[in-house]
Amino acid sequence: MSVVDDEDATLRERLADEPVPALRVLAVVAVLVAVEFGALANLVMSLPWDAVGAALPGFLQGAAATIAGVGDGLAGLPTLLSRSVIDNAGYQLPSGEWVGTFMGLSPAAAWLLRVALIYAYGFVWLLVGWWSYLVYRDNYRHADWAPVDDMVGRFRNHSWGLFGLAIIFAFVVLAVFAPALGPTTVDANIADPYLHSIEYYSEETGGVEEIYVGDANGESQSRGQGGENVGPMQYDQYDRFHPFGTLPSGKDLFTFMAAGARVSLFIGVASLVLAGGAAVVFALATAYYKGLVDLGIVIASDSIQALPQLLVIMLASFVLSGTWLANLYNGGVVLALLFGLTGWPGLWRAVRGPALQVSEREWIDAAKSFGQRPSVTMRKHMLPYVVGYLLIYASLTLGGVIIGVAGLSFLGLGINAPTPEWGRAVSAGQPYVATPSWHISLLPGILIVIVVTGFNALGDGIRDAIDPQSDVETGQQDQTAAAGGGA
Amino acid sequence: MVADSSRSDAGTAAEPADDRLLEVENLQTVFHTERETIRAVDGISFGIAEGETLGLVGESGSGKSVTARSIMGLVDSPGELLPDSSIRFDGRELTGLSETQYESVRGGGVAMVFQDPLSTLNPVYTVGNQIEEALSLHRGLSGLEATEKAIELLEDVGIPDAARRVSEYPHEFSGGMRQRAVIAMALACDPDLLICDEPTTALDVTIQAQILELLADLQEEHGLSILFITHDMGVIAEVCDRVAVMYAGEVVEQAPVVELFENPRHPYTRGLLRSIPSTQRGADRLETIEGEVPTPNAPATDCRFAPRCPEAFDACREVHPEPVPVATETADADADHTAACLLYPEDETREQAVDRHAIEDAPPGAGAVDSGGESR
Amino acid sequence: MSRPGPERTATGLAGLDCDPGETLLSVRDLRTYYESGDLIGGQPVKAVDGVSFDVKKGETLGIVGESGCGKTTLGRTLVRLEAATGGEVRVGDDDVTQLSGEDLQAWRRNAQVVFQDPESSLNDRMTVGEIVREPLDVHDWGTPAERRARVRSLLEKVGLQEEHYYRYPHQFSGGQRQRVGIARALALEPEFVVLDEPVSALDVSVQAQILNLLMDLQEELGLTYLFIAHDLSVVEHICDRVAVMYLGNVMELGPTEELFEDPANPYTRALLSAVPEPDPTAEIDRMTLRGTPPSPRDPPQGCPFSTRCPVKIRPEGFEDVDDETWEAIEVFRETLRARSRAERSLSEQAREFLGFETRFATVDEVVEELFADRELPGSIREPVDRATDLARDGDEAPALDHLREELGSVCDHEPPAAHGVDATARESRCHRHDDEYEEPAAVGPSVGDAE
Amino acid sequence: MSRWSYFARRVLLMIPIVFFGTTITFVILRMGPIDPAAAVIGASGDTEAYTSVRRSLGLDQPLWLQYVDYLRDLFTLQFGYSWVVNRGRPVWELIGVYAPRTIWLGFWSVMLPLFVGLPLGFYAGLNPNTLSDYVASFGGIVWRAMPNFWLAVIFVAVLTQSEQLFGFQWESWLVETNIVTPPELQRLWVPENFFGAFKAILPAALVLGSASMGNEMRIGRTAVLETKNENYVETARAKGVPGRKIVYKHVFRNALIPLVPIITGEAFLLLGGSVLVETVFSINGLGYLFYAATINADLPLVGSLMFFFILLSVGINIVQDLLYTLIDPRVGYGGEGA
Repeated sequence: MSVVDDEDATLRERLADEPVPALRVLAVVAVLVAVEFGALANLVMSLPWDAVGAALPGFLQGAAATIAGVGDGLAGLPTLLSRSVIDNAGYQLPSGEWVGTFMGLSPAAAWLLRVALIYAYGFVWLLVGWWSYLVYRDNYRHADWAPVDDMVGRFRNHSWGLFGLAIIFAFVVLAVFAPALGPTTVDANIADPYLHSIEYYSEETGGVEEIYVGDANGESQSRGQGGENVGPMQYDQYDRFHPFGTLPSGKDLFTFMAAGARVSLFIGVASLVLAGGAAVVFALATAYYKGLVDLGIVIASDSIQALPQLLVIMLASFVLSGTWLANLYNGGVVLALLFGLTGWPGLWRAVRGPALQVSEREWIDAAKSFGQRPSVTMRKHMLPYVVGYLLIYASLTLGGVIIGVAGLSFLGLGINAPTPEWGRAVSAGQPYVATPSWHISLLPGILIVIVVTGFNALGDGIRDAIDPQSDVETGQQDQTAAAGGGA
Repeated sequence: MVADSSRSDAGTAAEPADDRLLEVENLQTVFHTERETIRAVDGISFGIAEGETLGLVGESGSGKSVTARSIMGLVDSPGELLPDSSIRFDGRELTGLSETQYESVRGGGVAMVFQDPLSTLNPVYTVGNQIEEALSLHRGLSGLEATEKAIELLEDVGIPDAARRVSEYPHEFSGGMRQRAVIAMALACDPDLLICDEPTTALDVTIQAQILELLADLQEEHGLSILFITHDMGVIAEVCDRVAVMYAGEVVEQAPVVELFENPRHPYTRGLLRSIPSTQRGADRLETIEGEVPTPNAPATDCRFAPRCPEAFDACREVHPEPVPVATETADADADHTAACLLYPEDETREQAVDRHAIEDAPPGAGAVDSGGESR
Repeated sequence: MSRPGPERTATGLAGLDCDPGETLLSVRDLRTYYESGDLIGGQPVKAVDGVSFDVKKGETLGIVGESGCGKTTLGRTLVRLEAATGGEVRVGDDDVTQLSGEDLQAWRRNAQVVFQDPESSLNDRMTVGEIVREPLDVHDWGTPAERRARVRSLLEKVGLQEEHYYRYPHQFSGGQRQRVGIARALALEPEFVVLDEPVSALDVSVQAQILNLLMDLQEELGLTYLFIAHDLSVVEHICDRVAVMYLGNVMELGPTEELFEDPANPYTRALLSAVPEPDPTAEIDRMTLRGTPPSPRDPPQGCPFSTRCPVKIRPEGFEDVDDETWEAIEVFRETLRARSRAERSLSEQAREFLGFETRFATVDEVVEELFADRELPGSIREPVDRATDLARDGDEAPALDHLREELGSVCDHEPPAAHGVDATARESRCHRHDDEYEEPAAVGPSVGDAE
Repeated sequence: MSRWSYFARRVLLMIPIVFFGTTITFVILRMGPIDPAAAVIGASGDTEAYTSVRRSLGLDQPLWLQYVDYLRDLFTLQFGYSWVVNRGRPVWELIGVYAPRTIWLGFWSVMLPLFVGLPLGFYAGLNPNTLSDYVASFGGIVWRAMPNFWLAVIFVAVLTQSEQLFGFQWESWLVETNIVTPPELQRLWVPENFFGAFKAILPAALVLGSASMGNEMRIGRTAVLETKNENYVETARAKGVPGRKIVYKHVFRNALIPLVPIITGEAFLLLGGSVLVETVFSINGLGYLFYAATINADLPLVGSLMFFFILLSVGINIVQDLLYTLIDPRVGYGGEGA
């Protein structure tokens, strides 16, 4: 009987019983957090807290300020993978020696080293995630086998899906570590170039000079034919390394892209959380209650879908452009809201089918027959099936949102002007596509194609993992999801 | 996977009759999945004479439907027929035929009626259109002539108001009417052999009775041979002349229908018959076969029924039984009754019987009883 | 029983505590209609259309019938998975169809279902333990530890092992899954269990195992079963009494043995004679029914079985018409009925409107075929001609009405009442049980186990 | 429920959709701080002019009354006048001028994918897991992932430089056309005009249809794969129908059914995408007009155009249902066989 009693133990008791594997995981996580703690705090502090603070009632504002102070302090902690540890900014003496860079490496080498380390760090996190799943499965789960094991197994053998995962992983790392990945920073290079200066070795004076970044940018423009061009993997005349070349304004394209990735990812994820949440709640409700509830939501979603999504977002973001809302995260919050509000019908339609299918299963009747509450029935017996499908379409839709946001900023709408956004780079490079400065338009476009393809591949992988039989049924919904409203 | 290729050449088919319309010998159909190879049909042999109805009975997963599809040449990748399989129809070997060559056999020689009449008919064409398609292929009819013939066929299968029905879509038919239409479509091909794959399973009893009656009439009228696949012993008793009982991809017993029901020899057949409630009127508890049907995923080196068999002994787990003739009880003197069980032939001692099965099972050159078994 | 049982709340349903053999459930004129999906008008589907019977404590009542006869809907209505349209289901002084709140929860605890499809009745993202435990959680049964212990004992009781607790349904075969479903239904120690075709998805050999298990459990726990099935041999084996349903009505109801030995209702007789016997030597005098059951949206006005009944009463004055001619009339009516249900496409409606020929204009051919080589007496010829004229214009409904008025009998006009047919409280709904007509058994072929 | 009452029901459902869609537009127009009157009079800031514009726009009325007026005008198809973009011109007239270009563009961006993407998808579905299938599938996915505006930019650049890149000049090839101007749509029945207009729109249509092309290919492929495994296809084989005929008769027609909503859905999606493509190719179509009206705060024009789009969308939906009822005899059939 003792065996049986053991099996009754809760997860906490099981952890207490056999703590070693869990502690090992925890230790590795702690180390990983410690080396990047400053960056983490920085990330937290970079969220639009001011807006939150302003919205707080007076007596809380003091407390908020204190917390903010602590947060800023923590943000200042040194981190392993930061620009200050592995610096790629410096200048070259006529002797060929590099000054100011990490261990005297060339800026390109220093930058590449930092990029490699950051990606390695991200990859370690991925491995830790996988490892903790294995530890849980082998040490703390009662069941020897669970349906999710099969799904994971199928996904692991799905090379197309893994390809998608790899791309998305690269994209997410790019977005999350954007400040550390760029050869320079948004503040210094893009937002306030005249508040920052750099040192360079001047051949004219034969010594090290200082110059405003803004002035230096003016000398490193990429404007096609006329000889002014800083292409990918080139140095400008101030010894600054530009992995993707420069913009027509002379600003660094890679820094621009990395920061833009962050904006895109934020809008994509935030809008999908909103749209996905609404879609799932509505899908469960319509599938469970059917009838009038279903009809009502059909009409609501059809009404929203009767408006061309991109045009509505364009209109609404223009209408709202003067308001406080439009300034949150440089307009990102508004876009996320708009994409969420106009995007839920598409997602809802996609998961409604699976939800209806699950609601026809006899186990739902069984739950009703012994008096299970509707909310619990939906959560326990329907949600697990719907979530998988939601992930598929969320993945496809995310690609669509990225395209949509880029399309809007291509038109000069959406994200407020100096803030980097991929579409703006395409727009800026439009006149130079067929010139030596082709990189300005082409690279962001190719990046979008790769990322969107990655999201599509990931969606395919998830679909085949959760539902190896059906392929078509779900196919119908792809289109609107992935097309970003036609941008 | 090597061991069994020539296994059944020796045994089986107690009566190698050349006059039979269909002769299946050592049919092996396997399906390759990522993990394993399922031997859905594993070396079965049987034949059907002209005008005869052979019943193929077994539980789900026993390989009945795969047998039918193999005969029709409808087994596609990831499934395949292993090289030694042989299907002779009207003296012609079918296994090696190309897809184009098979097209003349299908319909023309052999037609098939499937289990689910709704999904069998293409939903976007009228019933008449689909019958006329068969008519134009096999009888060269077209236009008005074909339509008239289609109406005639629908009337033949007992569909009232056929002139109107011919231009209706399958979804406008009820289940029983649909199955009648499918049968009409099969008849349009003017076949010699009709394969019925659980044609009444999806139907209600009163409709089933109609369809069975119809099939009997048609058989008489057209002189059809029928391969009737079902899991329902009652239906078997009603429509068949001879019965082959399948278990886990193999034919375990084969006999004329009366003989089989009155004198079942294989323990599986006995168990199957006894677990039908209506054979045990008045009994408080039903007899059961414990356990579940296994999935045949490796060549058999034992009796696949042994784990569930109440009469199993040690050798059952080591020797693969081959069909051997068993004594008959009915008056029918030339009733060929075979059973694949180590208990038989009953006129031999148990050791002799086991040895006989072991020898027949062993591939030439390989002496060991369990050859091929250890390799996995 | 020593286990901590759920205390029956004081809130009523006292009727559940009756003694074995007493009436547990009393169903009176129960009706369940489904609204059609059409926004504008449309007939409801009369799935259960006025059904009355009693269920006695400790017995197994079988409900048999073909698909679409309403047997599953009836079971679902009893456990409140469907809302009844009318009638009542009495348990003591309470009407189950009206229960709400705590009383409803009490009923839900005491009335459980075992579903047909073992693939779909278990949530395959939950372990077997969680599945069986869920009803206990919902009704706050005992402590969590007690619940787990109870689940283990239940698994054992239905023939599974304790270690199956942490397995998922995927790891089980159909028969084992059905055992899990039974364990779940029994978790709350219900009084009444609806078994909705519990063995029809299983192979015969496994089916026998489950039937034995169900009978053992009934004996041990004193359960009351409502056993829904289409397989008559299974019903005959397990049930004490049987109700035969057709088109939402109970046609015959009585003790199993008597009903199977000497079926009284023409439908029961047809149904029994249609079952193939697993005995190749059996000589059967089969009654093969014509056509298919009518749509439950639009049931016949009189007896539900009147459209297919082989022993339908003839109206007065037509007793001498020969059988084949009379059969032809019935086929004609059946054809018109089918036509009236068939849908006309837009182009057909246009053709009809413009007076062109459509596939519906072939009614003359039908008449020709049916009646060409027959001498029809004027009393038949006239209504047939009139109906043909009406149908030629596409008005099948008036044509049918006309035929019913002129050539219909009591079977076409009045729903039959329940008649007691033997000493054992057996009831059958058929006009032929009226004294003025011959009994069904006297006019049809002999059917039943008694040979 | 018959097919046609199903169809009628669907049409009936469109009424609340138009109503709510219009309401949403009204809310969006009014939720921000933009004052239509201020935009009309521009920076001059004349109070008197401002008040008179307010009055003539009805802005001095209570909001609910404005809403009622707004609905009444639109539902009676009185679209009013443009106030900023093209001052004083009736919206209907503007639609008359701008719409043909968008329709021409939209028509070809529906047709091109249909005649390129669909056959490719069917081909891939008939030959699954071959090299050509992989190439087609992967190509379709990447082609679909390309943002329209970016693809348009590349097209314009490549075509203007076609002489250097490919050795022939696109603009003078076969017919003289420009790359970034609206197509000439006069007298299309003259073959020369027709071809010129077609060539002028071709790059834009290809770009706008790119996503659809990828989609239709992918979904066409899976639909064929799925249909191939249907029982009725097996039945057709069992009755000896030759392989080629099975494909044409039994696979293609059934595979088309799931594609109907895809194709019509895309037709609607093009409206949104047309803004970007029309901007890049300088095609003064409806999308461009809407964009111009938006950034100039010509809210009356925006409202009317949006209503027009809603009507278009509803119209496309009706066409879709009509196609469905024609192509699939089962539509709306909930009943039982007789």
